[in-house]
Amino acid sequence: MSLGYYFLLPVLFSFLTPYFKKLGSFTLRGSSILLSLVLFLQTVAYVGVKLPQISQFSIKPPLGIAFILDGYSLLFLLIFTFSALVVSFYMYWFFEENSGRDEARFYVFFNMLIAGSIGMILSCDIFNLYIFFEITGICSYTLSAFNKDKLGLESGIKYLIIGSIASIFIVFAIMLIYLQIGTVNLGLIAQRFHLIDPKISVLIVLMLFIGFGAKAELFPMNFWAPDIYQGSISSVNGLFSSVVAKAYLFVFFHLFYLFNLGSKYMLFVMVIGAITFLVSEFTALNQTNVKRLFAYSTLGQLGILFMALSTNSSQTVSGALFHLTSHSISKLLIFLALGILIHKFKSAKIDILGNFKSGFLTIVLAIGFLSILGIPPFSGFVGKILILKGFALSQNYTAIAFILLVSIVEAIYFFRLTAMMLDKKRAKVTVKVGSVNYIILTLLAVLIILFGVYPSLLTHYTDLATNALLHPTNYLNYALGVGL
Amino acid sequence: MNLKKVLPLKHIVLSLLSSALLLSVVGLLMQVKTDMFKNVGTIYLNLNMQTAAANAVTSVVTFFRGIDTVGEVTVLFLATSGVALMLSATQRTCDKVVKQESFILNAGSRLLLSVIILFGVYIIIHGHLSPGGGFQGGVVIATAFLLLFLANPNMKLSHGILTLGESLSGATYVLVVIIGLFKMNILLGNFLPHPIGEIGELISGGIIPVVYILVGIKVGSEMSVIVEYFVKEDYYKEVCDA
Amino acid sequence: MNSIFLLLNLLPILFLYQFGGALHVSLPLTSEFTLSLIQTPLGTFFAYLSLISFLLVTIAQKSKKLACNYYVLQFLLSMAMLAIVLAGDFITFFIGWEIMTWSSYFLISKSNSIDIKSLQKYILFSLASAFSLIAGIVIAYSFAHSFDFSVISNSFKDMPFNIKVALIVLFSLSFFTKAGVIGLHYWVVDTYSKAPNLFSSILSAVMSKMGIYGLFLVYGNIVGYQELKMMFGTILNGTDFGYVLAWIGVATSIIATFKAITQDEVKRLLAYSSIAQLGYIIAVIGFGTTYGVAGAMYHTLIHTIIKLLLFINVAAIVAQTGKNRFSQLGGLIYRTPVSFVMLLIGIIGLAGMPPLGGFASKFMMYNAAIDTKFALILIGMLFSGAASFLYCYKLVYGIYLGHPTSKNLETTKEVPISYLIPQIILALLLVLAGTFPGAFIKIINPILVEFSLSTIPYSGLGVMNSAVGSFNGFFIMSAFVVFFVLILLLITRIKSKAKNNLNRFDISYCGEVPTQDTSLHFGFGFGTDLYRIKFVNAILKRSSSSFYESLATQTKKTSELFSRMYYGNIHNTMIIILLFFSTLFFIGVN
Amino acid sequence: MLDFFNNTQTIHMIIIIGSMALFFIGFYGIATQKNLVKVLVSFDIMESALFLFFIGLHYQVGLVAPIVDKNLKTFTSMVDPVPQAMILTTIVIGLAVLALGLSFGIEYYKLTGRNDISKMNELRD
Amino acid sequence: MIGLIILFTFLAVIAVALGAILSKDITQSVMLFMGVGLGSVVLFFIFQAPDVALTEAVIGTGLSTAVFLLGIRHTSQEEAES
Repeated sequence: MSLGYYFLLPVLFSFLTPYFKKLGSFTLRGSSILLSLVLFLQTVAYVGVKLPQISQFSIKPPLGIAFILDGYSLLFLLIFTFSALVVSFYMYWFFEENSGRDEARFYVFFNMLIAGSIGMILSCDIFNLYIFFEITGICSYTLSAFNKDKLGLESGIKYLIIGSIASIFIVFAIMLIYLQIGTVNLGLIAQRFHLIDPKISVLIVLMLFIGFGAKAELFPMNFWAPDIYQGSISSVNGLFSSVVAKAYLFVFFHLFYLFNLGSKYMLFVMVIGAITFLVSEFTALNQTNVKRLFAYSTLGQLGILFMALSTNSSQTVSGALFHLTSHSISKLLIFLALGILIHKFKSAKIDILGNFKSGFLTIVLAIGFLSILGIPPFSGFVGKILILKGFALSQNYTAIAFILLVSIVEAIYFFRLTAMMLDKKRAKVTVKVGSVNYIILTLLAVLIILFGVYPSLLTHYTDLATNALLHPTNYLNYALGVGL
Repeated sequence: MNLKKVLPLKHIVLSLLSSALLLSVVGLLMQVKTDMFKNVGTIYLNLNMQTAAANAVTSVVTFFRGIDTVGEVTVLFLATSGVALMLSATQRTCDKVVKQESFILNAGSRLLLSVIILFGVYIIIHGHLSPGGGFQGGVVIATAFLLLFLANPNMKLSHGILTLGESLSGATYVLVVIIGLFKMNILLGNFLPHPIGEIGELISGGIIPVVYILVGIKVGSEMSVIVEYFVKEDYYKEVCDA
Repeated sequence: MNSIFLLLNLLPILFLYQFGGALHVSLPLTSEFTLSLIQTPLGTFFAYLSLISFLLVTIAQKSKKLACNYYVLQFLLSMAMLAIVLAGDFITFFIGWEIMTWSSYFLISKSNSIDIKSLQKYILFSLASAFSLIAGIVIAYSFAHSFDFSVISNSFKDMPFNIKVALIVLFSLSFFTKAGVIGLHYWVVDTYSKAPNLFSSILSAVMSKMGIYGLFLVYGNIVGYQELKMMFGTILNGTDFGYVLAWIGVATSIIATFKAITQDEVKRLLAYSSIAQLGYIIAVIGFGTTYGVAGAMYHTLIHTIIKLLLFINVAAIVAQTGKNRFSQLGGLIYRTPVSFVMLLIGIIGLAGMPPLGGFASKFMMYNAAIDTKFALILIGMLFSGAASFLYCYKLVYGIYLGHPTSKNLETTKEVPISYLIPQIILALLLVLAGTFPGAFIKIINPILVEFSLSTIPYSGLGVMNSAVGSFNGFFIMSAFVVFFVLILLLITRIKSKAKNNLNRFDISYCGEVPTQDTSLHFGFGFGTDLYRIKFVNAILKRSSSSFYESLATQTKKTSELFSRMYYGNIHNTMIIILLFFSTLFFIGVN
Repeated sequence: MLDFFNNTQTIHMIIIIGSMALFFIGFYGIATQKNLVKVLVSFDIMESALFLFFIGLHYQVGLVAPIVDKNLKTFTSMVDPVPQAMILTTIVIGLAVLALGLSFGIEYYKLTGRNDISKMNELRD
Repeated sequence: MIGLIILFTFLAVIAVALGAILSKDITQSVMLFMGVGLGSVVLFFIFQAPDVALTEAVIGTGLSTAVFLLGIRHTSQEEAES
């Protein structure tokens, strides 16, 4: 068992995909599912193991590159591999329905998207992290253009342009770091970051902020994000929302706390997060396209997470990580369920989609909506109350009032959709849900309820993650190769 | 109407902004001290005798930071797949038309082909001894095919062989990385015997030349595919328009 | 299906009875949250209130073919309410509160007459109420470091004054919204009138009482009436705080009463009446005296009984005739005599006339106002009490008296027995409450002890004691029954002689002969005359809807403003990113 | 005069100014250019500028390339190999993104006849 | 001496880059961009980075330009007048 497999197995799979394709589509889909399953099971096997775990490449860490798994990355790893597993099952259905698509290449990009995201959260070397950033980036560009129609290509081009800007800023920052510190190992950088000239450190931080912030969809840099969601297929939307955006967020705060920027930039990140939340929730009110709507909703939730994660208090951060997990599951559920509807109606307009008739879909979508709104007994509630509790303990009443007020705006459009689903006056079209999707969606809904009524299942891991994030001593020791 | 009046203003503002940024960034970067800490590169140079590759850059690329190169190969592979995904459909729509080919160009390019490929192979194989390596050599090989395509657009690459080369070399590369785990208990360990001879000999450096040869094959075939797609795209477009 | 859920609804009652006040459960949710259920006298009172109401409504639902998910949601709702009233900490309370919100939302959405706008109104106000509640909860938590009621209650005294005020305001806003205080009642009428008919009874009778429970909990338990007195000082014999609250309540009841009179839809009238009655409760709840609390508590009980009775009665009529407006109903007294009697008992209770329970509760409330010397409040309460006679009259006349306004009303049959059983039970309860008002003192005294107020002396089942005086309910009831029987005999004697063979169109007014479609029913247009009274007209014309609608417009405009930024031009997005970088660079570096 | 120019300090200054000038030319380019191809060209210019900056600042007068040969048997007084390795990687990635972007652009042009990025506005409300 | 060479190469590269950005003709712009690449190759050689120089020559200048030229053959040649 080695952490390297998280990257190497998908790469091996991708390289061999042409041969899987020759063996027939069943083999192809099956092997992709198998791959996701293996990675997920490997992650599950890491649960309960003493953390951090390390897997070195070529040479011992401060010199070489290593993958390090601490509590913080374990949580994300669980989310990512689980999402990948769910989506790979869903894609089985998708390609059954949409034959003639370039299935093999989709699986290549899909698996590498996951592998790249996992690489970003595991790597302890900032240049290596940049490579994974690019892998994730290229996969996202292509996946958003996967439809090859006008909208898809447009979103691909837009994403590519933004990705290029972000990567240039990140490369610049890495160069400055290497020039100043003489290494790209995260441990050494963290150790020496306070020694560099403050002005240059501001420049470095700023460039990293622009680079990762633009990708993590922070406010003045997220005008592209809804377009990307609108142009791509909905399972990819689910991945963008629950995996890719979360991976960038992971890196953002990993670096934030490793470089110990909390004291200096906390307020700034918090305000940016708050503005993101406010603007996106208000904008979402005005949407007619369901994909755009949930894109804005994702942006809004990321805003809350940015607000809460930057606080440097273990209570709030733990709550935010809980909220993040629950948001990932809920958004995956929502996007996959919407995918079924969009496939049926061949449109993503809210007015048209509201005409479906399916008790099952209504229930799971309602569960997803309520969970994102933070209403008990669903998992979103626990996350939100933990965040609010954390803010209360630091007596930050402005943040509490802000979150609650904007949440009402959020409720407007979520319940408008719910009311539309429940409206009896519409001309209804019965939508059948296939057995695979039935199982997937039920699983996700059950998870949402389970984490809502029995949060201890998850809080254990979020507490681990919080501890690892806020006190990265162990991580640093491993990254520096101490005691290996 | 108004736009044209506004546009130059925008340009002026942006150029002024760029200049201002330029000045302040330059002012800032002047303070960069490159000698605050010992660079990791100097440590690599000291260690380089152990890896036994004459070209330190190669040993950094393929060994010390070897996983970067796996990622890099993956990026290239993904880009190729992306280009293929984008440009493959049009090839199906019209592909019967034959463009006249010039015999002289054809023969000349075929003549050059072997020379260029040989040069590419040389660059790949000598990657650990002299400047160059798998990426550079692979691209040189691809340019040979570019020449061929330009001379004769009807030329068809055997995709089976290219795919085989690409997949096999890629898979072998990954296996090499994993074998290190079993042999040396570290991923991408240099498990082949090294140093065998003196530094600077062709067979030295353990897995480094092996990796670069695999990368060379992979990059060569990938780049040929990209080039083929772009050339054919161009060509079919012309034909379809006619 | 109905029987299964009937039994299911019976279970928690038996369960609660079995525990008999000793229920104390705690369930660790995470390392930080512990859900706890504690049975207090106050909670037990409300628990029985809601559980029995659910049981009765489930009986009434027997005759309706309702799907399984309807019953499941309703059961969930009853459990949520149970969680609210038995909660020992705010997290349990809030979880129950939110589950109550969304399960009732889905129940309301099952109605055929509901539209998206009303649903949105309902859920947004409910969520606003919930968010105001949670804001209060976390602010309290930030000082008490616990969600437990007792801990928060203990540490309340040490909080800074502005935090105390903020807490009281936030909690009050939340519970006022649920109870439908004027200004925050925007959602109430639409929701009550468009919800499924039988479910409206739960909304009005039980769910609004959760707001009252919350107020009792906060004023009585968390803050404590003593603390309220110390915080705000006293005026006359009551507290300043109670005085302000009393005005809010009285204003609510007066305005809602006038609005109720002018309604044409039966359920809208009942909805406004519900707001008005809750106004009384809110008026006395803040007095901080024994009789204020007792009056509020008694009226809670009576109002629950009456509203259940009236809504079930109306639901039965609507189900039977398919009509829900006064202008379409009328003359049903001969077709559905039992229903008529039930409604009559209900409105007698509603109007607060002796000998029924309504009188006892009003008696307590007026007494409380006299006790605290809030004369103006008393006048206001009396005024709205008198005005409420009008809508009570409209209710009984519009449906049952006069002539039927359409043909098929003449062939209507008596409503199904399943509707009548709960009505009869409720009517009996109402009669009993009037006959033995002293029994209530036994219930209320433990609660008063819980609030550390002085108890009411108990002197026999029939006697209701108060600070100002006392009355014997049993005596009044006996006297009433004697007179009633006498008058009934008299009337039947006269009536048997009178012949009722006139056609209702055998009249002409101003020389015109009415046609079949001329509505001669008195219920039609009843109350429109009120607009001619200047003072009332001013009240009726004002509406909170314009405020909320302009709020909605502003939100929409803001949304449009923001969405203009996301217009999909990647070039400008790039420029914005670069400008953002430059700005931050110049700020950060210099 | 020549000594002044052979000074490492001076060379670094030239490199910083020159590469940053190049960088901000690219910066100006992406801010003003609307043609997709020219935007990609601008990105590549910016990247080239960064490469020059990074490699340049690790060059000092007197250091040689990190390759041993017949004359030089030990790895001493050589320039740092790590930046070179990193830049090598980045160049390849740049090519990958470029090829991908161009293929998107070609397809988009085929469908719409446009490659002006400011006019790509099908994706909006 | 080296400093002067670096200086002049930089000046040339900057001039070419400006031309590439400001040129209205796409093909011209791409060819000028190749000039930037060539200049960089020279500079990389001077900076004792033969590996990077070779890579830049083959990939950054050679193949990139080829891909560009092949790609822009069928996108619009002129910058659209706005």
